[in-house]
Amino acid sequence: MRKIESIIRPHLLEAVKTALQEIGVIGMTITEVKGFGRQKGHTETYRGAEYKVEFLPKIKIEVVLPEEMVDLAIDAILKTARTGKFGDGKIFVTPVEEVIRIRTGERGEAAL
Amino acid sequence: MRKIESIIRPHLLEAVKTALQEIGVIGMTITEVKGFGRQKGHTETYRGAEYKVEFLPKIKIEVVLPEEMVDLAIDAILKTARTGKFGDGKIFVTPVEEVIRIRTGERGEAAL
Amino acid sequence: MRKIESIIRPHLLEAVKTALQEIGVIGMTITEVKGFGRQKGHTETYRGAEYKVEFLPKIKIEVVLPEEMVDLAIDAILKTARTGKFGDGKIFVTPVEEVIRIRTGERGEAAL
Amino acid sequence: MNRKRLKKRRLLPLAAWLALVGILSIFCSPTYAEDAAPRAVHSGDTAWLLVCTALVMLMTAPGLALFYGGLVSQRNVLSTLMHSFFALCLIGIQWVLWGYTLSFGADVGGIIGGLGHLGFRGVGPDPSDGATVPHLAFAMFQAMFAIITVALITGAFAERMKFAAFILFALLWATFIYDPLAHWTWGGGWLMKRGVLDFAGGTVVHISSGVSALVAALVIGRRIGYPEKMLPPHNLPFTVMGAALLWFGWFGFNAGSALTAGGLAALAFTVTNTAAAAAGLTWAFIEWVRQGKPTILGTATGAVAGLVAITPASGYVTVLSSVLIGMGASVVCYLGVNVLKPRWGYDDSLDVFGVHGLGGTWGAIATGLFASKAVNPAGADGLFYGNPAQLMNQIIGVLASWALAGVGTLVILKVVGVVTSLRVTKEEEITGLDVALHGEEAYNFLAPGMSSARLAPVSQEASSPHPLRAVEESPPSQ
Amino acid sequence: MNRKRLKKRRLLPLAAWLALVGILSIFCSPTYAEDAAPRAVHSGDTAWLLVCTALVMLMTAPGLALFYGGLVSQRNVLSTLMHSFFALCLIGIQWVLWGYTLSFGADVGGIIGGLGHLGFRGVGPDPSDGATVPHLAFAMFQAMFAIITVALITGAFAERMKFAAFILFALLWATFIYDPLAHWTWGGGWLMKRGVLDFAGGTVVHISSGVSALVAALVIGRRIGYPEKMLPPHNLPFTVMGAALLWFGWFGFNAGSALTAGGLAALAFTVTNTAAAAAGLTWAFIEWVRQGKPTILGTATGAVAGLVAITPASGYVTVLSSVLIGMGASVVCYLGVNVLKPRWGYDDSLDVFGVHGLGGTWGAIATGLFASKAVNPAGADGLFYGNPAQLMNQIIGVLASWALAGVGTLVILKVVGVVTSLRVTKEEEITGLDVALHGEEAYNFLAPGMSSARLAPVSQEASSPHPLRAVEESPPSQ
Amino acid sequence: MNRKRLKKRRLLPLAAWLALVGILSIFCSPTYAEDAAPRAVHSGDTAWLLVCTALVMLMTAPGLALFYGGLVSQRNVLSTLMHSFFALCLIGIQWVLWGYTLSFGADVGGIIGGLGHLGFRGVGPDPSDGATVPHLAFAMFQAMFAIITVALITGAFAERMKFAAFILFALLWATFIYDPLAHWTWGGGWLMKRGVLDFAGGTVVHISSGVSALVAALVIGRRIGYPEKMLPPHNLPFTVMGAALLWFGWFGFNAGSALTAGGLAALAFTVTNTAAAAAGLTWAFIEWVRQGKPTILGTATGAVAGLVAITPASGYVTVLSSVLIGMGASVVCYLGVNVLKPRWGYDDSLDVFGVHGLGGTWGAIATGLFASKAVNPAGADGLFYGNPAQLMNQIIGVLASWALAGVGTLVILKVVGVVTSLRVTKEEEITGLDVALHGEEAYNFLAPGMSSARLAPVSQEASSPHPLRAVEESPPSQ
Ligand SMILES: Nc1ncnc2c1ncn2[C@@H]1O[C@H](COP(=O)(O)OP(=O)(O)O)[C@@H](O)[C@H]1O
Ligand SMILES: Nc1ncnc2c1ncn2[C@@H]1O[C@H](COP(=O)(O)OP(=O)(O)O)[C@@H](O)[C@H]1O
Ligand SMILES: Nc1ncnc2c1ncn2[C@@H]1O[C@H](COP(=O)(O)OP(=O)(O)O)[C@@H](O)[C@H]1O
Repeated sequence: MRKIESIIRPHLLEAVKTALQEIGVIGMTITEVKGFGRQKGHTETYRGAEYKVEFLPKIKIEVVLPEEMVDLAIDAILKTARTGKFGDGKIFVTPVEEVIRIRTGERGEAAL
Repeated sequence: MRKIESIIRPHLLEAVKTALQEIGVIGMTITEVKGFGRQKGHTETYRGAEYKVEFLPKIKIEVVLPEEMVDLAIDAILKTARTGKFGDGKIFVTPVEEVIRIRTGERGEAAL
Repeated sequence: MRKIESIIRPHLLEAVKTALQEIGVIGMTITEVKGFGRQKGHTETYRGAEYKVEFLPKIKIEVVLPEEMVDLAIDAILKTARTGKFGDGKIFVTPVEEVIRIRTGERGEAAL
Repeated sequence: MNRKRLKKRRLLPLAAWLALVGILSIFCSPTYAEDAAPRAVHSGDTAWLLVCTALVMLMTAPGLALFYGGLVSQRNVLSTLMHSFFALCLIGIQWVLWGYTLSFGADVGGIIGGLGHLGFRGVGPDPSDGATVPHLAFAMFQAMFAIITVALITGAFAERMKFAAFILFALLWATFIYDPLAHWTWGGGWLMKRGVLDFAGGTVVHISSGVSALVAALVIGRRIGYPEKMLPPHNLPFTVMGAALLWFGWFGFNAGSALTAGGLAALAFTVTNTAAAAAGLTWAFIEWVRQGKPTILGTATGAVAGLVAITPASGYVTVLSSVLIGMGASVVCYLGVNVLKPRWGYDDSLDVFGVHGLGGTWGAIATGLFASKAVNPAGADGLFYGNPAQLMNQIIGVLASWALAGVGTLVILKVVGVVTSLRVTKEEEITGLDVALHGEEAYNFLAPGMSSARLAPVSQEASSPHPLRAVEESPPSQ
Repeated sequence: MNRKRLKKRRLLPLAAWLALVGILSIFCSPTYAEDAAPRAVHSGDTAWLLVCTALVMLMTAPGLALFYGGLVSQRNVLSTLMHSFFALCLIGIQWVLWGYTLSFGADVGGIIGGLGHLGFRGVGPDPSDGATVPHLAFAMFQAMFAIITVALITGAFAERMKFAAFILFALLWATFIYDPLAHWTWGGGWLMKRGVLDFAGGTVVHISSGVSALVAALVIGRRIGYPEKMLPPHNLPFTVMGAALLWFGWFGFNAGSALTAGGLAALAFTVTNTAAAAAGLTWAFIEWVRQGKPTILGTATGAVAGLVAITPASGYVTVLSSVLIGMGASVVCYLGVNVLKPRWGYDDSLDVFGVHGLGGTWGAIATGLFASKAVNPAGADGLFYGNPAQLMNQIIGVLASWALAGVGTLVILKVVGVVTSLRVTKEEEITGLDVALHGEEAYNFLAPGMSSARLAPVSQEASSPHPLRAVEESPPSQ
Repeated sequence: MNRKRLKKRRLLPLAAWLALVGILSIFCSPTYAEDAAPRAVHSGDTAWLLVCTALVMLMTAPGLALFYGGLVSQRNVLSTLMHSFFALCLIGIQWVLWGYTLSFGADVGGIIGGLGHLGFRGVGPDPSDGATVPHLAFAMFQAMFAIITVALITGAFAERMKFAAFILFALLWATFIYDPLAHWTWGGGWLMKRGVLDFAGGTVVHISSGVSALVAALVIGRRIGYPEKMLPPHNLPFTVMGAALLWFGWFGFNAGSALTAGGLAALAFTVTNTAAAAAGLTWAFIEWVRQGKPTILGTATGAVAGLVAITPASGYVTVLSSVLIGMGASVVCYLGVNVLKPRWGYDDSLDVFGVHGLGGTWGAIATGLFASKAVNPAGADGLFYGNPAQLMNQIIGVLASWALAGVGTLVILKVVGVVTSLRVTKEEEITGLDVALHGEEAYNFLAPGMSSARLAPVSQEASSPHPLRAVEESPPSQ
């Protein structure tokens, strides 16, 4: 099994979620994170003092999948999360050794 | 070493934490996440407009452990985080190559 | 490629970020997490009722890197995140199989 | 869930409401004519009383609503605000329809007011006998007292009371406890005839709500997890804001009770502020000594305790007596909240009994100690001015209000409990009352800067989240 | 971005402002002398009117600001607060310079006030004819009405209006719609002469803002993602706080409109509170029946609807009529918000039309039904008191204000749209107006206890984040 | 930590407090008798002054508390609110005990008030000579001025002052700086005799607090990380709310200073609103021109600056002069905050000097320019009305208050610094003062919908977090 960890723009979450559901993903977990990278931040002013906002809001989507679905999922994300501008984010693929469903104790792909 | 990443119901955090401590886990890291899966959300109303809450609050517990403790930890979580209803969450086990304690620079299992 | 996941004290984020940038890291993702470990919490009082704060605020920094930069990055973190007191945090190193840049579709180290 | 039962449940409130309208239409139209030709009223006093009425309204919402709302956990803040806001609506109508006449209608045996003012009949723009303000102004000033008293009790059962049960309880309590007690003390009833002093509501408002709160806490039971696993207050700035608004509104509460804008109002104003200040300081210092740190919640709680305690005394005591009354209030209430409550183990969620019940009791007794005819010839001398009889009077007032509130609340809760369960289910309590009872969540904060989460998908060109003043985005030099 | 254009854009407001100062200096100094020797004023009435003026100011900010600010998404809360706060500043000046004289200057053909009071010339500390309060007090009381009316409209285009366009719109709207309408109804204009009753602003304030809001919502268009993908309100406690402050301030709005502190003010005060309470209950019960749960937003919205509806009637109807007016208000506005809006599909972000437009219309008509000379001899009898002519009068008032507000707003928006775009760009809308227009973010919350994020690096010895009362940190026993 | 020292530290405040009670009991009881028979007071004026007193109280808490509390970082919000709330308690008592008599007791050499009113002795329900309001009402109105002045200073040392040091400082400052200065200007002292005009406190309140703030900022030093690594304001809606409440309360502050409800109060009310509006607009436009965007914090800051500047002039100038005074205020204060402060490098955390010190100075001088006997015969003509002497008088007033506040604050801080350290430790500053000094955290927000975190473990059957209206949970079809 693999975990696909994808950093995306927050307002595209709905679209990505729907695309993943369409290829058969049933569950996923999301986290509000902040990203730093090529996309530049902006400046805010409070009574004349300037604040640079460098860490930008992103959403991290984590999905654990059977190996054979990985490419499908990557395509689904690329299709919906891309705007072509800096800051679209990344997809990281990492190995997962075991999955257990807490409710039933099922293990492996059956637990997804 | 292994990382056990477990998605659980928020109000069971205390119980899971205690169970993990009892089997000898000293440290862990938790994150507030939102989950999407078989458990269904609910509806909220604001002046007649309905909002569907699909992403439900969950807690992610991350514990890095020596390999031999993995089964013990899984049992501890299964015992305390299960309610038998949809939405109890998952346990993911992934490999960890190296651990370093920042305070001392210790590496490997000594750093846990 | 490797993912370096580091739990640090929140107020040292700026220093760690700068040190990582200096060794050539361009992107990273941070999450607000809470940690439990050897560092002890504190007590708060509300109208006489005492609350124990056990989970302490931490920042998790995630950086995906080419293998050859791992040691450099670990050094950079150790140098800037260490205070020598309990609670300085950990560094975990895990394998990453694939990286894709959403904006361009580039893969592998080019996508970092 | 059974669909038919659900339907029936939903139609009930509608039916009740329509019944009310029916009753209304009986009263409507004819009653007003008698008041048509307003006689002279005193404009300075009227201005003052109307402003004070507005101030007491503000005490309930947003004052008390925020004070309480900040103390509960995030998942129950709306339901807690709703208690105060809904009381404002509900008792606002109850008072006009039958509350006022039960309290201030012509005395019936020292026990209750007659029905002469049902539906505000005969309450018009001209003053009632001897007064300098419109009868309507007096009646509305009193309305706000009835409202806040009901709202105060809700702190006892916050985070677990069923909403339908709250509504029924509020209506019955206002009718069968508040209205008689107001009549006894202010409306010409037996306590008033005995000479019990209660300038602005120590017994009528604070003892009655505080003691009822204790009974309610005992009957309804503890919150799940109390006392070991509770969440700390979710928004202390709201609580501080609420405390400050309560203080502000209390000037209307106490100084308005003079019913005229003159020296007596100025005196009540002064002792109100002074007692609150003394009590705030005292609570902070007690914490400092006992716990090592003075808290803002403690200081605010102390100030409220001082305001409670000075309430019955505010037209009868000297400025320096008010310092002592305020200090005493914090000592008494601190012990109630921090010693009595843990020892007895009841879960009076927001310390209504500890602050209002005990503070009101202390204030009523302190009035019997510190009252002085030199301050207000219309009052009486207290023990310290050589008149132990007044202290006895005050104790009788305290006992009577404890008894009525205690027994009455018990009976009312038992009755309500027959009609509907008092408490939400375990599951609803864990979910939180905001979502479970009202289908709403208080906050939808985004992560800082998380500006566009959940918004509609946008076209390709709209991608950089902060376009203005953004540093120029040039392609990376690779 | 073109730097030169930017420069020019920035200099424009400065130039405008300097022009204003220029105009000012023409008026300055000489005008005042005439008012120098104040004649006797009635201090009770003056006290009352000044307090009411302050209360109506409070309605706009923080009252309405919070009511609206809590309902928008987090990324637009500051821009929403800014609408109200800036209106307070902008119309505060517009009124002094030319707004007052257009509204209350000597009547010109029943249509508009003459320029006699330009720059508050001749508005001084002595009362104008027949009044018991300083002319200045009356003029400032009216100022607050102009301010809040403009602020009310902003709910229609919250979360997408360009700030420069808002300023221009506000100035033109106040000048060409509010000022004439106030003159028609209160300043001696044709509606007043016809005998149209509007005690405190049902047509002038609520219909005008509500109808203008509808037009603005249609012209400016829906928010991106409306209606499927909107964020829920970001801070309902703010909205509840705002509703409570509106209620509080409304006592000044309605009871202050009596202009004296006497029986009429007390009546207006009473019906205001009663209608709000009845409407709050009604909305909650409608929701309970239709949706299964009563919400606090619904209760608060209902209360506001009741306040709107009682406004024109507040000096003319009995207390029990006010219950019916309040109940009717919630029914009408509930339908507007929950049936009409979805059916027509316009995006009136914060329901200004649904609550103020429809509620004001219902109130104006209800005045024609329930008004009674027995209550206020200076008023008129309504349909239910045997006088259908008054109902006709009210309908004329409604039609006139709908027409002026509707057509006028359309024209003004078209004019403004020529000078500058009305709407922010798509990108700015997704970013959020706070950052895009004002370069500010509302909140910078840390994770709970996340106390020291982003602070300066500290020396080695300062590491444990919570040093005080921390359990002793001994090295682990290994 | 040394346990014995801790004990001693904890007993100190208790001992101090008991000493206070001792002193009290000396005064208690006898003083009141003299005032027992109230003479006639004017009810309209009394109503007005009591309301204004309440309004000024509201300015401190929650007004100023929120204005300041929103600007600090989240970990210091409670300690910042505490400064204002505690000042309300502390100076509320100090004023009653000895503050009032030092300020308004019988003049001693033009420098200080005599001790005749120690413990409010002889301050009773009847008016003092020539007044139309109870002596108590006047004394309490003045109390609120002393309170807010102390609270204003705290903005200078927010986020780093030790709480014990703050208490000591506040007491000494009120006694040795505020009380004399109030006496000089209003209590019959030498500035009053010279004819220096200060209608509502430009020198007494704003210059004194602003200049003291500058000195305090310099003595106590910068916050860690200032200026490069500061957190932005944590809750701007609170700040806007606070600014609006300040504006609202300022009507009491300025118009109440007329001490009667008549034309003069109406004038003060009008110019107060107008100056605030003009200043809010001006600051926003300056930002628009200089930074490309008008901010809400800027607009609110400007409004406060305008309120500050009009304060000394509010009973003496025309409405149009107030526009110019307001505009000038924003120019002066904008430069102070955005040019002077960065250049000099002091860390006046919340810009007390920039807004109150400079705004008050501008206002005092502007009074010497724009004052006109045509407006208020009891005032004087300013430079623009042909009387340069008045400008000289005003400058003397400014210099005197700068000198007293500047030197006095320096001495007091040095004295306090001997008794206890002025500043918290580095570690406490990083932790945040809320936890470090008060053991409390402001917010305990859950993630949106994160309703049940940390609650008690529940039984098996209570699992679905949102049971009501939840879509039926059927087992997956597998
Ligand atoms: N090496 C990395 N490790 C972890 N996260 C990264 C890394 N590089 C980028 N990210 C994440 O991806 C986001 C987008 O990256 P950025 O460089 O801004 O744009 P792009 O991916 O379009 O080149 C960043 O905000 C950050 O959250
Ligand atoms: N494939 C997955 N990848 C990552 N997280 C998942 C996945 N499936 C489920 N989850 C997480 O587990 C939680 C519970 O899953 P759900 O399907 O609702 O119930 P259950 O685990 O009882 O079958 C989800 O809310 C989500 O956070
Ligand atoms: N086994 C673990 N797995 C995951 N996170 C851990 C583990 N041990 C510690 N942590 C994280 O590291 C942080 C610091 O650990 P702690 O034991 O307090 O101090 P130190 O690292 O200095 O020994 C914890 O707050 C927690 O977030």
